[in-house]
Amino acid sequence: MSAVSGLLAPRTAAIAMAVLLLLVLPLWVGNAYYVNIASQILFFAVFALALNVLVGYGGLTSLGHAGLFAMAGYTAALLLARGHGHLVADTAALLVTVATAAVYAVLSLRATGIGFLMITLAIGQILWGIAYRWASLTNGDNGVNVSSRPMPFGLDLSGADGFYYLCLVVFLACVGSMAVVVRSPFGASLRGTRDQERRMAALGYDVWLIRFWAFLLSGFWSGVAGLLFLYYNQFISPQVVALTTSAEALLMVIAGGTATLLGPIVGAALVVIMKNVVSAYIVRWNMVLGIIFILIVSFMPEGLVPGSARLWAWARHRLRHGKPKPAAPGPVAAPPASGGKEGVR
Amino acid sequence: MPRVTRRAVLAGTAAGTAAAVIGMPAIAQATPFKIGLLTVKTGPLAQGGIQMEQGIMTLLKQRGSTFAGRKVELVSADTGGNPAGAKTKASELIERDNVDVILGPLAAFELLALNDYIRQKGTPLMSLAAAEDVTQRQTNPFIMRPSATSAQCCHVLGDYAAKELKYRRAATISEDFAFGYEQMSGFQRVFEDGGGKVVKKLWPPLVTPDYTPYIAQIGNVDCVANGFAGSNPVKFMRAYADLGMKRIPLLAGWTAMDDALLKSLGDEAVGVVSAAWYSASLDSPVNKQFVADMAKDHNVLPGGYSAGMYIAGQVVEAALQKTGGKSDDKKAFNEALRGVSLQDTPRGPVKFDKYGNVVGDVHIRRCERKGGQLVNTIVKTYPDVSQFWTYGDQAFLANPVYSRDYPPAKNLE
Amino acid sequence: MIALEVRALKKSFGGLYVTRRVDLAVEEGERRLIIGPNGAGKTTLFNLVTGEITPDSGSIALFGRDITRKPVRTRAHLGMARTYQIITLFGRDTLRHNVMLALLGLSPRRWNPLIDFAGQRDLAEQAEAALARVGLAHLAGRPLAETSYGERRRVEIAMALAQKPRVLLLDEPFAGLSIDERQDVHRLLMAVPRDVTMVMIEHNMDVALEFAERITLLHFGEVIVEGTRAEVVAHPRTREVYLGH
Amino acid sequence: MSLWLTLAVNSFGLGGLLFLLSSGFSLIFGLMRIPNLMHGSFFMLGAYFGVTLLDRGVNFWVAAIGAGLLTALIGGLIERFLLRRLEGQVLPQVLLTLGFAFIIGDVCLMVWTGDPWQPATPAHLAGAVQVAGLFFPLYRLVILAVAVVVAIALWIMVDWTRLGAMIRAGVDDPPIARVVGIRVSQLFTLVFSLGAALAAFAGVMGAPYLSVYPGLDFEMLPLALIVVILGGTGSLLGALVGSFIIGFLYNFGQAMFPDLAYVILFLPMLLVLVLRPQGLFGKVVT
Repeated sequence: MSAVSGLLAPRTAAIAMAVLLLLVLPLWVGNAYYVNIASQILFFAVFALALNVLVGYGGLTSLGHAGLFAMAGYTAALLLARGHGHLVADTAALLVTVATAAVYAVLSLRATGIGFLMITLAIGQILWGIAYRWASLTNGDNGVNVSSRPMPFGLDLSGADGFYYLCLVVFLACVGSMAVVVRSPFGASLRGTRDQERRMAALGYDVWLIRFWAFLLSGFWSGVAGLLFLYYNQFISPQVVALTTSAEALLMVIAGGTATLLGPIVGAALVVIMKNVVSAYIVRWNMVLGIIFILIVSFMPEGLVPGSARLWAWARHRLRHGKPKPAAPGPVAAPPASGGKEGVR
Repeated sequence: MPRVTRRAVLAGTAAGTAAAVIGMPAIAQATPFKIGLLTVKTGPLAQGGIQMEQGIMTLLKQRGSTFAGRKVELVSADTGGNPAGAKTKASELIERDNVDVILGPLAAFELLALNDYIRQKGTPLMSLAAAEDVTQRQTNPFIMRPSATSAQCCHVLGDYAAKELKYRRAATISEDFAFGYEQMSGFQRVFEDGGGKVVKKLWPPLVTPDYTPYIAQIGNVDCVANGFAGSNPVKFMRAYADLGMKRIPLLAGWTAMDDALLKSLGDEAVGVVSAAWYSASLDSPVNKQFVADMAKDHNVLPGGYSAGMYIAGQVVEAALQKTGGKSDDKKAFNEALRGVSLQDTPRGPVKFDKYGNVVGDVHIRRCERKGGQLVNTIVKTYPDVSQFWTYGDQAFLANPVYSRDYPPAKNLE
Repeated sequence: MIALEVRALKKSFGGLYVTRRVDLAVEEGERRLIIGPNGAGKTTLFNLVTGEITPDSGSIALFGRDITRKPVRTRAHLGMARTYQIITLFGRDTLRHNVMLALLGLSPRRWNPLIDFAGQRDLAEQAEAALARVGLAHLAGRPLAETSYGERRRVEIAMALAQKPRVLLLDEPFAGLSIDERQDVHRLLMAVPRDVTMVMIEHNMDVALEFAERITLLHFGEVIVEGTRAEVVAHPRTREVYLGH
Repeated sequence: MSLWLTLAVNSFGLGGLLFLLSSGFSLIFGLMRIPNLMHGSFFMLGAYFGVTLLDRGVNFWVAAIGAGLLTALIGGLIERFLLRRLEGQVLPQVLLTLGFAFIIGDVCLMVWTGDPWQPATPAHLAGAVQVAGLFFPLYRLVILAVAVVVAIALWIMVDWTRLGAMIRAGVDDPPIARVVGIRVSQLFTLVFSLGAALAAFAGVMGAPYLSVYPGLDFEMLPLALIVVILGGTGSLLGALVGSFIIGFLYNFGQAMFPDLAYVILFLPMLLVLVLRPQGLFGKVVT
């Protein structure tokens, strides 16, 4: 089909444009405040993409991911506070987070659906309880301060721009790796376990192990996002582990559109902008955010990104109503065979 | 030129919103003096945060939004009561709105999260939050505190309990975080220096639906000192009374018996003795005016949260008077702020030590019911109390910061 | 050699026996039909054989190898494939993708997170060949959701055949098909080479009679009659429990 | 010794309140399989309605029931017009209920401000019972008694009425319930409203000792979750036993192992989920 190659070119161009825009963003906005907001969007997007591995591609709705996000932050912060270097602290943080993700997986993969959601929630709450109450270990509500950001290869990250570029590099690495994994045989297997768990087993797949690896992948990127969060704020406290953080991340994924790459990014941008920018103008921003969620559920239950794509396709069809169009307006052609909603957009 | 337009539009919107918030006509003057208020308007800590905003708005209204002949603009930012939010909002105020001074934040953990950032940016900040070390061992040249350190009132409370009330055995109970530790440690140190013994220290978490498991552990003591904050005192005192504990007198830090809480309290609060740096019942013209305006504009009895921001505003005003309304020279303006000494504030005379913390009166109050209303009646005033109490800064700072483990509680049973 | 051997298989749910005692021996290359009225335990027997449920007692062997406790996926790797009575395919994906998934399930490549799945030429070619076998080559790029029921039935079979199974279990492959479609599927199954042993469940005896050499009649979880086509049809018990109504 | 006794009695009081909160959650979760993340919001909203009515001089019980009815109306409307359309879709349900939790929290802050509200304990229920030199607040025992009464009423409703039979059928096997002609959609609205009403009633009952303040919603939600998971979804007996278990764990955990109090609170939930997913008293759903 020539339409496919015809569509691929604009997509490549769009991706290139987006990356270029992100690269020059600090020069464009100039103001450190907005650069910082952009950094936040980027690392929350990494977090949302990590969660999306399970929610979107695995069909496993976790409501305990704040535990993984914060596990990385706390491990690094506590090690730094005990005088270890950044490299040691960050490496250990990621290892501990992946190990924690393995524990999460072993406990929670006994169930799917709401059962899975509840188990992850319970583990998340236990970790919150430790961060909150085990004050001799975690410093409780006072939180842990980190006095400096790392300087990899002598690069200065203390300023808004420097840190933004760190976030951008990590973000692009995350999106890139997600795009590769999603289109890989492993990604196809994971989506298969989401759609037809029994059938996948009958076809020879080890459903549990596929989900387990997916959990580790999700845990790893959650940990990376948690580290960026820690270095951005140079501070971590139990609020980060709270149920609301898990819920917010889940909202980012669902609102943007699960099982898409762009969805969680859009969702992260929506929530961060509401929380930080809109709150400066609208005191009742919590209510506005709630209303937005309800509108999304009512009019675009599949999320903003797939929903907009559907509306766009529908509108285009209406405009050229002379031409007959296939029944399913659906998302614009995805690469052959990876098909359907999960295509890389 | 998209960049310029965009920023101009945003700045304009911000100014418009801020003006709308404080109910002022839009300000046309070229460079108004900008005050950024770091407060909490949503979430569990919103109560104190809203009072903070009311306090500074009352001052601005009294002054017609003009300090030392210069227009003043208030930009209010909601941190949501968490450290990450405080950091982002401080950056919004400093880097987007270019405020000249920040008032706030509310909570100690917010201030701790901001300390390094403020040091780096050099924008003066007048804190309400009490994290002690910010004006002690980790002194920050840009942070001042016109309210009080955590222990500043509790030192006084310990002294009063030991010397005037002659209590010998005390239990302490407060939230399990820095503000609680610092208050109770201050109480313990002075109380034990005065011959008393703290025999039990209890630390319920910040969020505690039911205090009974803690209150039940109190045991045989002469008095119970508490340092609760936010809405927790209301819950705690009711549970305390319900459990038949009123036979043991209750002592309170300033947040635990703040005047603004009185309307939420009932008979369980009668008789509670508290130490506070501000009291709505203080008999001075400036305070009477403040209380009257707060009642008129916001229909509330002000407590420390409102008064703290009102006084912080007065300090800013005094500094502007010294510099002739100029704030371009950040360093000079900061110097001027730190040198301020005021006689007429709602709390009484105010001056600052070299660490940026206030030296001022602390009042001992007893809660009574007068004409159906609860009132904190002042029974004794300790003048010019420093954050170091009577220990002297050198000796005081040689010790570690107050914490759950310091000073060690040697008399626990 | 016996391809599939089931011995004294027993399974109950909450005290109710679904499979009371089943013995079955299917020779290599054989075409076996298992019939029985609704609730006879046919699908449960399949689920026990494929491992989706574990038996209370009894044993299952595949080419002489005991697989009673082996997980479902291992049985697939040992050469067992099945189709489902209720279609369980990947609706959002193309037919090619569906069949490629079946191929991938037996390939070590399934763990690879780095290569492009759609770009696996050999898998795609094999998938298209399998689709061609069931007459669907022209629809390889169409999303499954946009195909007809009869086409999906054939995709089921294509997926099973693509795995090159030694034992193929067919769960009512004719269910819901029109007469023409039935004949298509029938022809398709008859063309499967003899190195594949096939066991088919069918509720409706007439449809599949000519498919099988031997027939097993299942009733209330027990084997009532077993024998050649003629033997079973002629047996009085068959008429009694099955053909009678 | 006295400490343990006080804690034990208090555990029952807290357990009673938790039962009032979570019985509705359990019914909703069991019947409709909706993770109702606004259940804590119903509790808080009901409490605010209650204190407002009490402030106007309304009788305590009238206020509690009135708050329940008002909240039931709100819950019923949400179910009827929004949740209904999302049957079986966990993600949109999460998004919707969380969205409403945000909205309700913010509306409460706007209407009732951030000040804590703590209504006086009703005069005839105030005071303390003195046993062996120990004081027990009478009100905690009243909550326990009310919880027992509500439990019995719910039990009668579920086990002895036609409505209850329909609910049981719906909990055990929703498709079958539909087949036998139960008008599941009306039943859902009814049960959702009932759940909201119970939560709101619990909010008013809890107000004199918990007080009402912003953030109460997300303090109560996890507690309701643990109770229901522990006891088993859709099981009233489970909710009752779960409530008392959590009441005890909370009290003794806070007093004896303050550092691990929350681990002690949540660990049983995790263990149950992993080892006995249907809960202590839940039925296995096949």
